[in-house]
Order: sequence, then structure tokens, then C-alpha cells
Amino acid sequence: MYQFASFVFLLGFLFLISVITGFLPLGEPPMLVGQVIQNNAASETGASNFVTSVVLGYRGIDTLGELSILFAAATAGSLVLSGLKQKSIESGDAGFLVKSASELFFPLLIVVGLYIVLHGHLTPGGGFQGGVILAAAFFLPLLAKPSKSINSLALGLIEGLSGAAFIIIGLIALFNEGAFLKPFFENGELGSLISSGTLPLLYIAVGLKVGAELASLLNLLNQEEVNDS
Amino acid sequence: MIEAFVLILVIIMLAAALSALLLDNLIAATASASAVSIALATIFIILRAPDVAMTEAVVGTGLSSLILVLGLKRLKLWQLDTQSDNEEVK
Amino acid sequence: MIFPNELNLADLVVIGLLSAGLLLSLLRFWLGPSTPDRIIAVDTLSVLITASMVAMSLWFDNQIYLDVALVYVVLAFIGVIALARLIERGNQ
Amino acid sequence: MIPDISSILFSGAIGLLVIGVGGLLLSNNAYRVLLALVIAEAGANLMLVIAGYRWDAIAPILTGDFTPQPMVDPVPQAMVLTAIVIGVGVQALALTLIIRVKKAYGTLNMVEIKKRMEMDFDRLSQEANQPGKLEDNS
Repeated sequence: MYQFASFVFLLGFLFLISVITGFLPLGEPPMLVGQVIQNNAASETGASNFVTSVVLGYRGIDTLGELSILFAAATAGSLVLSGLKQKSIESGDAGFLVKSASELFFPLLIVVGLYIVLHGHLTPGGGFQGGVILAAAFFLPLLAKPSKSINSLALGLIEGLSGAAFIIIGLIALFNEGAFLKPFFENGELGSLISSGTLPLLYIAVGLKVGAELASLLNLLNQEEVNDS
Repeated sequence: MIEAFVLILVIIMLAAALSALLLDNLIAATASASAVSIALATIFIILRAPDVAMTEAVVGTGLSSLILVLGLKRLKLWQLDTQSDNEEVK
Repeated sequence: MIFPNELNLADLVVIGLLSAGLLLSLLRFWLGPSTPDRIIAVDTLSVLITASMVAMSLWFDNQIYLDVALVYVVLAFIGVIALARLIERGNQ
Repeated sequence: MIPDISSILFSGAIGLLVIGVGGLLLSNNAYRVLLALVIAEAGANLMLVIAGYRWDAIAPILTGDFTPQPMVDPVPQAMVLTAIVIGVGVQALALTLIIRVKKAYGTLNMVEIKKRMEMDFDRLSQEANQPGKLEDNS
């Protein structure tokens, strides 16, 4: 009975979405806000990547909320798992190939992650993507040797400092310019690395925070509980 | 010809999404969930959204499969031949 | 149009070969009797998708899509390594 | 023979959404419910990005000589970027909850988990209703 009701619901859902999308034309969005952003973003924020100027400039406080949601998820995860007695996994190391590949890939991944973070206002990418790559870089040695673990105190320190830096930049903008998270340095030349005001600084803070958070989350999931029950 | 390429990508995406729900083995289901992200990232590139494509590639292929694999390891569900979906692996 | 430029014969050959490779690896993914077969099929799929991203960077006449391909191929490696480690542990 | 591009893209998004919601409703394993959630999320993201697409437009990144050209809408792309990152946080949190449930009840079957959870709730409410119990706890 439950399965029959679910199928009926699914058919209705399919019909509803099909009807809704039937009225949507592809390729002709109304672009009420987007047109204004396209006309003004290059002169207002100085970033050539308009998604970056939307994420950090026009909707900066949303990014702050997103960071708090990610922080809340990581904290709740460690809270849920904190009741279990944890220990590191005592399985064997990986083979020769994976160990050498992880040692070879570690500096490469760091360089790629920093490149993605630093060029967030020029090319696709930015703090979130680069942060994920940094977290993966620090987790790759653990994949090869599961008995090791990352120093969680340093990760917490990095995360707290970078989160505080994001808010402090926003507060400086609030007191100097009159709006929270408003970009306040000079825009510079469009398309050069040192340009677009405080957006690269904000993206560096976001990248460090996301990277430390996700690395600590992966480190938490990598341990396993003691079988004492 | 060009629509055919997009059609193949959509077919791969839907097939991987179906097999993520239908395959018995949970490791293969995780692999097919990352195949959904693979095809989706290319569709995002065709739709001129390189930022979203990069995020989907990074998160869906790398981080999400890392998280799910670590979860499978902790759930002790990593045996290769589980007969049925709901069977307990001791 | 979805693709801006007019495609010549070489581009059509590239599209045909990529489509054939994608369909064949999808076939291996469906048929693959064991889990390692399926994981290898996903890995092949990711390599082909990287090639098609580079081809799209050519078709769209824009070099920013190469960044996406670079990041993508690095992270796909890590995902496949993680899945392979899981299977290796299962066989012990 | 080949349908036009808009119906292909919309059917992909609709297919992902329906497959994901169907998996949420019909699957019996808690881990598979998580996978279905990931797929449904991907469908919603694809729908948003399709809504911002524009014919004959470039990606919203200025390159080359920085001349203004028609671009696709950057606002839905920024929203999808936020949604993907939040989705992975939700996914990690759900996975920790699944690990905790597996530790407590020893199974991942949703029907079994619901049955045992209701038994636990009944036991707790009976204990709370018995007179004299509350003074013992305090």
C-alpha cells in the first residue's frame, strides 16, 4: 500500500514538474538582476569573474551564512560521533604505488589548491573549490597510511582564525564604508592578480576555513570506534 | 550531431542515477553516484557555468566519494559480495 | 546555439569517438559483473569526460574551461584511489 | 530523430529529480536514502542552472580584451554554488547520524529502525508516566 501510494505520488510529481517546465522557455531568462550586475560589476568590484563578485560582493552576507551552516554541520557531526570511543584504524598501509603517488601528489595538490584560491576573481574557482582541494591534499597521506592522523588542534586554530578574519574584514568595511562586507580597497586594473579590492582576501579566508573544516571532518570519519560492547 | 552528444551525457547521467538506487553492492552504488556528478559537470560546462562545473566536479567526484567511502568503511559494509540490500554484514 | 562555431570534419570525428567511448564505458558499467569492473568503468568515464572538457574549451574558444579540466582530473584520481582502498581492505 | 536541445536538458533535470525523490520514498536502506538525497539535489541544481542559460552568450567571466558581451545570468550560478557546498555539509552530517544509528540499533533497514525506535519511545513514556520514577531521577 505504501509503495502504491509512493508510485502515485511520483507520477503526480513527474506531471507537475513537466507542466511547470513546459512553460519555461530555454535560453531566454528575464534577467532582471543579472543584467544590472553585468552592466555594473566590472566597474564596481573590479573582478572579471562575475560569479565571484555576486558571491562575495553583492551577496557577501549569504556567504557568511553558508560558512556558518558548514561550521554547524561539522560541529554537529563531531558532536554526534563524540559519544563513541574512537581510535585510529589499525589496518595495513597501502601498497608501494599508492604510497609513492600520495607523496608525489601532495605538493602538486597544494599548488593547484592555492592557484585556484588565489585566482578566484580571474578564473573559475575560488575559496570553496580550492579549500576542498587543500583538504583532499592533506587527507591523501592518511589514505595511504591510515594509522596516522592530522593534528586537530592546528586545524581548529586555522579555522577559527580564518573565520574571524572574514568577519573582521566585513566589520572594517562596515565602519569605513558604511556597509557590511563592502569591498573597500582600490579596484585596480581589470584582469590583473592584485585587483578587485578585498575580494581575494575574503576568498583566501574562505579557502582556509573550508579546507580546515573539511579536513577535520574527514579526519573524524577516518577513525573507527572501539568494539567493547 | 551536437544534440546527440548532450543526449548521450543525459543518458549516462540518468543510467548512473538509476543504478545508484538499484545495484545491490553499496560500493558500486557509491561509484555510480560519483558518475552522476561526472556527467553533470560536463552538462554544466555546456550550459556555460564553469564555476558550478568546477564545484560539482570537486565536491561530487572527490569530496563526496571520500566522505561516502569513509562512511562505508565505518559502517563495515565494505565486503564485496553482499547478497541483498538489507542483509546485515557482521 | 549551444555550440557557437561551425564544426568541421575533425570536430565531428572527435565528437563521434568521444561518444563511442562514453557509450562503451557505460555498457561496461551496466554489464560489469563485479565491483572492480564498475569502478574501472567510472575511471574510464572520468578520463573521457576530461578529454571532452578540453575539446569544449577548443569549441567555445575560451581557455577558462581548461582550469575545470585540470581540477577535475586531479580530484577524480583521489576518488578512485579511495574506492580502490575500500576494495583492498575488503579482500583482506 | 534527435529531440531538440531544450527537451533533452529539461528531461535530464526532471529525470534526476524524480529518480531522487523516488529513491527517497522507496528505498529501504538508510545509506541508499542518502545517495537518493544526493541525486535529487543534483537535479535541483541542474534545473536552476538551466533557468539561467541564455542563447549566444558567453560564460560570466571576462577574458581576452575584456569587451562586454552578452553573458548567461550569474545570479543562479552563485546560488547553485552555495547549494552544492551546503549539500556536502548536509551529506556529512547525515552520514554521521547513520553511523550513530548503526551503532545503536545494529541495522540499516528503515522499517526495523522505525519499529525499534517506537518501542524505545513507548518504554520511555511508560517510565515517565509511572509515579515515583521522577523523584528517583532527581
